[in-house]
Formats: sequence, structure tokens, C-alpha cells
Amino acid sequence: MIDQAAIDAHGLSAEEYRRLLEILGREPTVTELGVFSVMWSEHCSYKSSRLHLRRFPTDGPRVLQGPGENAGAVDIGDGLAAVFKIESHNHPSFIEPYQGAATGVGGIIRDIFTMGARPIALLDSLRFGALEDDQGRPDPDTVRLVDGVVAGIAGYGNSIGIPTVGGEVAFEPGYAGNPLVNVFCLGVAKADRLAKGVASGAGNPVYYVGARTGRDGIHGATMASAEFDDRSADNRPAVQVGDPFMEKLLLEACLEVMRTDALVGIQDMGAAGLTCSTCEMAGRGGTGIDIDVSRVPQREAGMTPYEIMLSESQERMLLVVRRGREAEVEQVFDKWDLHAVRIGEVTGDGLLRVRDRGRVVAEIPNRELADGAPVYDRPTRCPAYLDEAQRLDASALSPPADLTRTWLDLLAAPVIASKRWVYRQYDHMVRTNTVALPGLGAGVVRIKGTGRALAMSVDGNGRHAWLDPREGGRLAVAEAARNVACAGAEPIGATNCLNFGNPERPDIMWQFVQAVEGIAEGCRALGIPITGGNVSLYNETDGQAIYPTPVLGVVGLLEDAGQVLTRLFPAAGLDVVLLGDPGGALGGSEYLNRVHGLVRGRPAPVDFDRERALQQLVVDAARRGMLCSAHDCAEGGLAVALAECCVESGGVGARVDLPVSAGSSDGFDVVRNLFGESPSRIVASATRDRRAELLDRARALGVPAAVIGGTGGDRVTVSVAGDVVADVALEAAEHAWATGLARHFEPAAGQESAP
Amino acid sequence: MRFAIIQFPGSNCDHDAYHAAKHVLGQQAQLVWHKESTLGGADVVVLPGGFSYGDYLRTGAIARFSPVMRRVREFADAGGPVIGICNGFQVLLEAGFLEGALLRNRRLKFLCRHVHVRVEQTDTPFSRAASPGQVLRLPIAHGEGSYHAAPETVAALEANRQVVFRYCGPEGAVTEAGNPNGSLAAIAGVCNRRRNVVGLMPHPERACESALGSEDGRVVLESVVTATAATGAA
Amino acid sequence: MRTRVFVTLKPSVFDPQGRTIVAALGSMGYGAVRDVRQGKYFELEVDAETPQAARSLATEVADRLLANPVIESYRVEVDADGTAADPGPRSARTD
Amino acid sequence: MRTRVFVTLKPSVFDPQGRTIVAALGSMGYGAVRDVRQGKYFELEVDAETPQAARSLATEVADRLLANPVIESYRVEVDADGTAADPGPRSARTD
Ligand SMILES: Nc1ncnc2c1ncn2[C@@H]1O[C@H](COP(=O)(O)OP(=O)(O)O)[C@@H](O)[C@H]1O
Ligand SMILES: [Mg+2]
Repeated sequence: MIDQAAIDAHGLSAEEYRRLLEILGREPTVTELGVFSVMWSEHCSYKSSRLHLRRFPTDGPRVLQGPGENAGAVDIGDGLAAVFKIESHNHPSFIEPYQGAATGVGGIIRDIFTMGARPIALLDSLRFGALEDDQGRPDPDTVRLVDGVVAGIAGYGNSIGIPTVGGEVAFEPGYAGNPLVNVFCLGVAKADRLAKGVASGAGNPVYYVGARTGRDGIHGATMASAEFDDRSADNRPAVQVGDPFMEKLLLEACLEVMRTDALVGIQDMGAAGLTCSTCEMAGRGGTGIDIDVSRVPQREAGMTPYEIMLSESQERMLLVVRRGREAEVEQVFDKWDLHAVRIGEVTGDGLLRVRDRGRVVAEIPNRELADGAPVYDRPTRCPAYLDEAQRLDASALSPPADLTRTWLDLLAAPVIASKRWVYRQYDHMVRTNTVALPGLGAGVVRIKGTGRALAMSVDGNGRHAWLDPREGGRLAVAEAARNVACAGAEPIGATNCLNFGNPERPDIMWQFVQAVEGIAEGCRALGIPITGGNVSLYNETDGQAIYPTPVLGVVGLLEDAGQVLTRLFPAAGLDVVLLGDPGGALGGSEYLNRVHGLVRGRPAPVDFDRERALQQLVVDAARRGMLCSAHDCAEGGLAVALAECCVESGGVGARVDLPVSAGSSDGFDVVRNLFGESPSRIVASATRDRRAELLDRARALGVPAAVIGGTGGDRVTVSVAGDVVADVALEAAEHAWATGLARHFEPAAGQESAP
Repeated sequence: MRFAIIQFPGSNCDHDAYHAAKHVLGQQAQLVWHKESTLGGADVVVLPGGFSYGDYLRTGAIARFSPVMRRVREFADAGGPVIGICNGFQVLLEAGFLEGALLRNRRLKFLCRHVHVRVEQTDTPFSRAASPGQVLRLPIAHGEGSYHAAPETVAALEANRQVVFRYCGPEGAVTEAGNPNGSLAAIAGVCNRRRNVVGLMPHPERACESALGSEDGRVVLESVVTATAATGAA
Repeated sequence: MRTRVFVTLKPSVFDPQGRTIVAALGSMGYGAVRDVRQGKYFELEVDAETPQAARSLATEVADRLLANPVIESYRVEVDADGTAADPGPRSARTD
Repeated sequence: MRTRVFVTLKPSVFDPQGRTIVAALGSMGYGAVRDVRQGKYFELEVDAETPQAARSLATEVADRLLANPVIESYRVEVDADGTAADPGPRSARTD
């Protein structure tokens, strides 16, 4: 009854099916075929990526939980652990932006509280197609997607009461048919009370709790790994509706249950639902698990065991409870009007046994199912486009006549402009821990009961990664860590989300391997362990792949929450200090893209000795109260970073003078000074009386540092070797920056007042 | 004195109110689950913000039927001070403790930001410590905070001085720009005729510590401490 | 028995959603849509002996929970019985 | 001309609001309400010569803006033309 068509429909290769037969020693039932197909899908098995992910540095003195569990955990002192992870929900968000993004938030939150942690912060990393055409007119499809995705994240996060304290939004034509929605969640747990997704102790009961099971997202897991094409319209029934209210009840009830010691193990039902949670928990416990799907609460009549095992209905958890403690656990769930249902028990035979009213419909050796998935070392080939794309001859271009206009134009670029319109839709203050509001740098939340705070940032740059995947990976690590350091926090852990195209294409696989290598190098060099992450492949539409997009999430620790820094110049009369080199590169810059419509050249490489020293310097200087503000130079270079230190500051301008950079004949020296991009650069402000001290420390650490000007006045002015090259009124800069993104979503945005 | 903070399923600012009352103001505070049949001898009742019952159907529409609301009603009828913040305000309106209703924000978007509100009345337990016309910088975080009531109701509220907080600009002037959600008469908070029950959309409990960007919310909670200390709890 | 409840904002209440939809339709070239009012629509499956019983149950539920009398009005329809008794737009689906 | 559009979640799509309302009604003593599905209800005032024209305009608008074809179906009714010709909920765009 299992014919080739069925095997193909389940996306199993001939080789994989042969392995399946080996494991079972017989032909599978339909349910078994379904179970294997989801467990061995790219999404669940990481079959194309696993080999390469081993390159990541995953341990360090603070690491309490590395990759492998539902989320990673690092020690933050006082017996507490920071538990965090990032996850993608790209395809679902394209199919139904609101629900896709909302359920993405729900999924990552479950991963965090499954670990026994109280989720306290969210970040969102978003990428869409071009927002504007070259006349600056908005693209209606992009507007609709952005609107839906942002509303979906808000709808779920606000309701469940977890603040979204930061993120990023980028726009590139390549993401038009395949937006990226990556969501990061961080929670705090008692370090010695981390929960595990493990099923141990034969005879212990297995409980199902949460939403009833419907026919949601059946084949969802396989869909999320299958390249898009016009047939993706057929995937529409795979849309799931999130229920943040149900998840809020689950969150509170599960944390309450975990305070007892009646719990053995717990795991949420995400992709591949009941299938994945049962066989992974038993796999980890080296046990078996025996469930009867007829006991699973069902939303629709006549569901088959196949459907129940593969359903991806949201807001469901699987628990293993100590025998004899059932009543205690059931009571807690009853209090929250949730009804935990006993659907089976842990066994000693190492089998995943699925029954339907007693009758066995599937019986699979768990280990082989969970860990026996094929691991592919897919062929790689350097992409054909690369040589040409990396070539940049600036002398063939002419520099802009009016640098001030270019400056304003860059401040209004959607990727640079204020994301206020986005984060004001997010409740970023609930839980009263947010000590640095979004928009001011990394997201920073204090840990009540300790003097400490955690800073976090998600960063990536698909353009850089497309032009140089390895450097793109390195740059993402450096930028995320730098953003955290700019808040005054020491980076202590990282997670990552790898968004790429079809790994069966050697050129895509090459991008993937290179990027992974770059991330590994960066994290090793900066001593930041990777504690987990997520891989999203097959991000392409009709054969058009997205930019390779590694996104890094870095978490940093602030010993004293009171010492948090933001990008803003707090007052007039301060030194403006540039930490790092004045010159930047045009390769892959936003300037080149916005002004010349080019994505070319090579992004400036990271020197990690320099980067480490720079981050040490800021963190240390912040701790000693030597700095009043710090801001990383990212898209738009030094001039944009400088303006970003002034806007929203309540009217503090600045005037700086830059040294001439080594003359190159192409006439772009000043442009490189202003808008060139390169890593390891921070614009800071400091009081005059700490100047000498600051410069001394910089010298001691080998970080170039110079006082390039001062704060004050109502203009932002940049001169090079004494000649003013760009000069703008603070109001004009503020207006361009504040409305650049918002104007496409609400006409009246210009009149919106600052927070 | 003792704060009772009601926890509805879906409340998510309950712990924030608890933290402000207990750790910032140094008062006693206890969380009261919505199925409870007693308020545990509370001197003040707080209906906190959040998304009770997911805000499904209408904000506050389902929470008003919670068992504990009978006790809250008795407490209020006896003159006890009750404050509803954000979702708590919505519950008080649905339950008929206060007059009016809250509609979707003018721009139809959830809005989280700091706004300015002017203290219009200082003879309520939650504004007593403020000076008349004092301008507070408080966070809002809601999608349905546009205050609405029939014209005659609004007229009556004004006549009886029941508008306690009004959205305004930084200097206290009531302007279109200062009204974040399109509320009628820029109404941010009202009280009942007896003046012991107050509801408002902004979050004073989120503005009690300088580390969070504003301490202006303290005066709202401190008012009730002094007030009840003075009059002796209801 | 299947009953339907329609909840609409009272005419005096400003409906920003309806407004926004009209504007959007205008820019999409549907100027012929003069006005839009958005309301809620509920399908209730109720145990009741008679259409009348179903109607009065649904009416009670609408009155107590589904509608907020301060801003909304409601209308109840029952599949099995005649047209909605109360005034206001007649629904063709009922006969 | 007055037209009405009913937008409901497709039967297979989960309706958390409806579930929560049923549960609430249960604890309020209305256990007789077995199931609730919540949808949207639009009243459109359209310029059209004939009921047919009004219907096709409303249908187009429902299809393009009012309903989300991925998860919702819609039904259109026109006052003037007596019975609604179309049989029950129709899935947007997919037929
Ligand atoms: N999607 C988003 N959600 C919340 N905050 C965001 C989002 N996008 C950007 N922000 C905030 O806006 C600010 C600028 O973002 P970005 O330009 O990426 O900063 P940087 O260049 O320092 O990485 C940051 O504080 C960031 O947290
Ligand atoms: Mg960034």
C-alpha cells in the first residue's frame, strides 16, 4: 500500500526510504511513513546542516546548556541562568503574515518556558522586499507584509505580556517573495532548576496539555523545508491561528508545575507536533514511549492517527510526570482551566509506540528515528556571480555634489530610518524591566532582585553575506556583540538563525558553509559561545534564492543596571570621541546601494583583535563611568552614526572634524569618511574631565581613539581637515530620520512626537 | 496598608503593580486570583493591565463575570478605593463601575509610548497627592483606549468633575497632538460619582522608578497610601 | 439549533475601521462604496426545543455578553423560524 | 444601495475567540450554547444601478479587501434583491 507516489509525496529520497525499511525491518504503515517524513525533513533533522554546525564553539565557563535542548542557557550570577534562542517563521509569514508571525512568536516563547525559564524579552529580526521603488513610492505588497507581520508579533507578544525590546528591519528586493521573520526570546531561570525535554523512568505517565489538536499544518514541517513555487498556494490550509491567551495560561501553569518536583520532563509540540516531542523526549531519555492518540483532545471529528501525530496545532505541551504525583500536576492545570490529559506512559523498550483505541498503528525504534536521520555532506561550489559582484571600481562613478543631501537621504533610508512605527506597536515596557527603550541601541532589561541587567541584540546583513558569505558571518557576530557592548554589557552568549536557499544547490551550500565558518571564527575570536540556534533552508521563490542571511543574537551582562548606555548624546559640552578608524569602505555599503543603486564590492573585513579590544574598552569605560553614550557605526557609516547620536536627544547637536584619509585617486575619500562602512568603530561621548583617562586606556588596549569634536548647538556638522563638508539642522535630520519608514505606513507620521 | 491586585486569566501587569506597591512604595501587597471569594482584608483594590481572556470578544467583557468581581463590587459600594489600570479600566467600564466605553485607537494600531496627562481632579484617592493641573509623563500600551460616551454622559462627567486625567502636551495644554488615541474630550481617566473608583488607560505602575524613565506614576499610587492612611481604610 | 447574532456599533459611535476601509477602497478605485460600517457576526450552536427558545437564549446571551449596550446594538436571527422580527436590515438568508 | 458582507473563518480554521466565549458562557450557566464562531460583519453603502451590480461590486470588494482568502470565507447579501442567490458561505478567491 506504500507506493512510490506515497514515498515521493512524503519527500523521502530512495536512500532515506531504504534506511527506513532497514530500521523497521518491514514496510511502514501510513502513520509510520508520515512520522519518518516529518522527523527526517530538513526542518527537524538538520540533515544538510548538522555536519557544519559542529564547527561552532559551544562551551565556555558560563555555559549551562549548549545546543541540543529546547534552548541554550548561560550563567548570569546569583544562581540565575539566561535562557535564550532564536527561531525563524519565514514561510508561514509569507503565506499569512499576521498568523505566521504571531505563531512564530508563540513557538519561540514555548521553547524558553519549556526550559523552566520565565520569558522576559523578545527581539524580532525582519527582512522584506524593497519598500520603495526608485521614485520613493511604496511597494503595496511589501507594505501589506510588513503591516501584517508587525501586527502579528505585536498581537501575540503584547497579549502574553512579554516585552519586545529590540530587533531589526531590512529591505532588499531579494526578500520580496520570501520575507524573513526571525524571533528571539530570552528568559530567566534558576540555574539549578533548568527543565529538560526528557522522558525517563519506565511507567511514568505522559500528559498532553493545551489546545486541542486540529488538522493544522499537517505537512507543515515538510512544507517549511520544501522550496516554494506556485503550488505553494496549495499549502494554505497549513495556516495556523495563534492563541496567545491559551499560551499565557500554559506558560503560567507550566512554570507553576515546575516549581514542584513532580515533573520529569517537558517539551512543546512545535514542528512535527506530537511526533517530534514524543520521539525526541524518549530519544534523550534512552527510553520508549507508548501513547494512544484516541485520548488526545481533538478539535475536529474523524481525525486519523496520521493526522493527530503530524498536526502542528499551536499551544500544546507534552509532559512526563513522576508516577504518584499525577494529582498534584492535574490540580495546577485545573486552576488555570487547562485540562492535562494522560495519553500514555514511558516504557523501557526504546520504541515509539502509537495506538489508536489500543490498536498499535506505529512502532518505531526511537533512537534511530530521532538521531538516525541521514546526515548529508552536500557538494559546494563557489557561486558564479561572486567574482563580478566583488569587483568595485569607484572611479567609474561620480561622487554626489551635495553631501548634506546625501546624508539626509541616507537618514531617510528605510533600513536606517527610525523604527518607531514598528516598536511602538510592541508593548516594550510590560514587566517593568526595560531600562533602555527600543530605538536607543541594544534592548536592555534589568533582572529584578539583582543589580544586574541583560543587553541583547540581533543583527545580520544579507548584502554583506551575499558579497562575501564568510565575512558576512564574521561581521554579523561582530556587530551584534558590538551593539551589546555599546550598552555597557559584556557579551556572554550567542544564538544564531541561518536563513539560506536550497542546500541541494552547490552554490547555496557553499554560501552556507562559508557563513557558518565565519560565525565560528567570530565567536571563537571574541570568546562568545553559541548555545543554540535555528536553520531555515529552501528560502527561495521560483528558484530565486534570498541573500544568504545569517542572523546573530548576542546576549550581554551588565553588572550594574544603572550604568546602561544608549546612543544619545545626553548633553551639550561633551567630547565626541571616535573609537576606531575614521575611514570606511564603500563595498556593500548602504551608500552605494541607495545613491548608486549598486550592491557590489567587498565589505570591510573584521580584525578580531581590534574588535575584541574595542569592545573591552567600551565595556570597561562604561563600568568606570567614563562614557556618557556609545553608538556603533553600521549602515550609513560615521556621518549617519553621528546624526543618530543627536536625533531624539531633545536637541543636542554636534560638530566634528575628521582627518583626511589616505588619498585615493577616485575622488571618494570624503564619501568614505562620511558614509563608508567598516566594523570596529564606535561614536561615544564623554565629559572633558575624563578625556585623558579614556584616551590612555584606549592606547593601552591598542584601540585608535580621538576626540573628533563636541556636542551642542542645534546643527550637526561634519568637516574634514577643517573644511565643512556636510551641515544640517537637527530638526531636518530628525524629520528625515523619523519619517523615512513611517511615512509609508501612516501619512501623518511626520507629526508624531518623540517618546 | 494592603493592596489586593486581582489576577484574571490573561492579566499581565499584575506583577508590575505588585512590584510597585510592595517594593517601590513599601506597602503590603497580595495577588488575588479571580476565582477567590475574598479580598483578604485589602485596603485598596487594583485591577491591573493586560489581556484578560485574551481581550477576546471585547476588552474586559468576560473578566467582569469573574467570581471575585462580586467582592470588588461590595468593596467599592462600601467606599473602598478601587483603581483599574488599562485592561483594569476596561473591566470597570464593562462591569458598570464607571461610565463610558473604550474603542479601538484612532489609528487602529496598538500604541506603546510615553504620553502626558494632566491631573484634573485631586479629590480622588488616586490623585490626592497631586497638585491640580499637574502634568504627568506616563506610558500607555493599548490598542483599545479611545474613550467614548454619549454626549450627555460626557457632559455629566464634566459637570460632576469625574474626569480625573486628561491627555495633554508636555506643558499641560490639551491638544490634538497630545491625544494619542482619539479619546473624546481627551479623557484618559475617570472616576465614579462617589469618587472612590478610578480607571485610567496610562500605566502609573510603569513609571515609579527613575531607571524606567519616569517616576511620575508614583503620585497616583502614593495618593491612595496617604488618602487611606488619613481617612482610615474603608 | 443554529442562531446568528449581529453586533454593530451604534450610528452615533465613530467607526475608525469602517472609515479606514472606505479610504482604502477609494484608493483602490472603489469610490462607489460610499460608506462601510464594521460589526461582529456570531454563529451560535444552541440546544433548544423550539426556534423561539433558541431565539430567547441567543438574545439573552447577546444582551449579557456579546454586545456592549453603551456602544453597540445587536440583532438575533434563528435559522428555522421566520425573518428577524426586529427592524433593521432584513437578511435574505432567513427564509 | 445597502449590501452586507459576512466574513467567517473557514470551518477548518481554529477560532480561539469563539472557544473562549463558549467557555465563558459555560461558566455563566449557558451550557446550552454548544459552539460559537465569531466572524466579521460589514454594512456597505454602495452606488449601483441594480441589485446585481451592487452584489458584484460588494463581492469584488469582499474578495479583494474585506476577507483574507487564506483563512476566511465570505457571503454577500443585498437588501433589494430578496433572496441571496448564493448557497451559504463561499470560499474567497478559491472558487
Ligand atoms: N523590528 C524591530 N523591533 C523592535 N525594535 C527595532 C526593530 N528594528 C529596529 N529596532 C530598533 O531600532 C534601533 C536601530 O536598529 P538598527 O538600525 O538595526 O540598529 P543597529 O544599526 O545599532 O543594529 C535599535 O535599537 C533596534 O532595537
Ligand atoms: Mg543592526
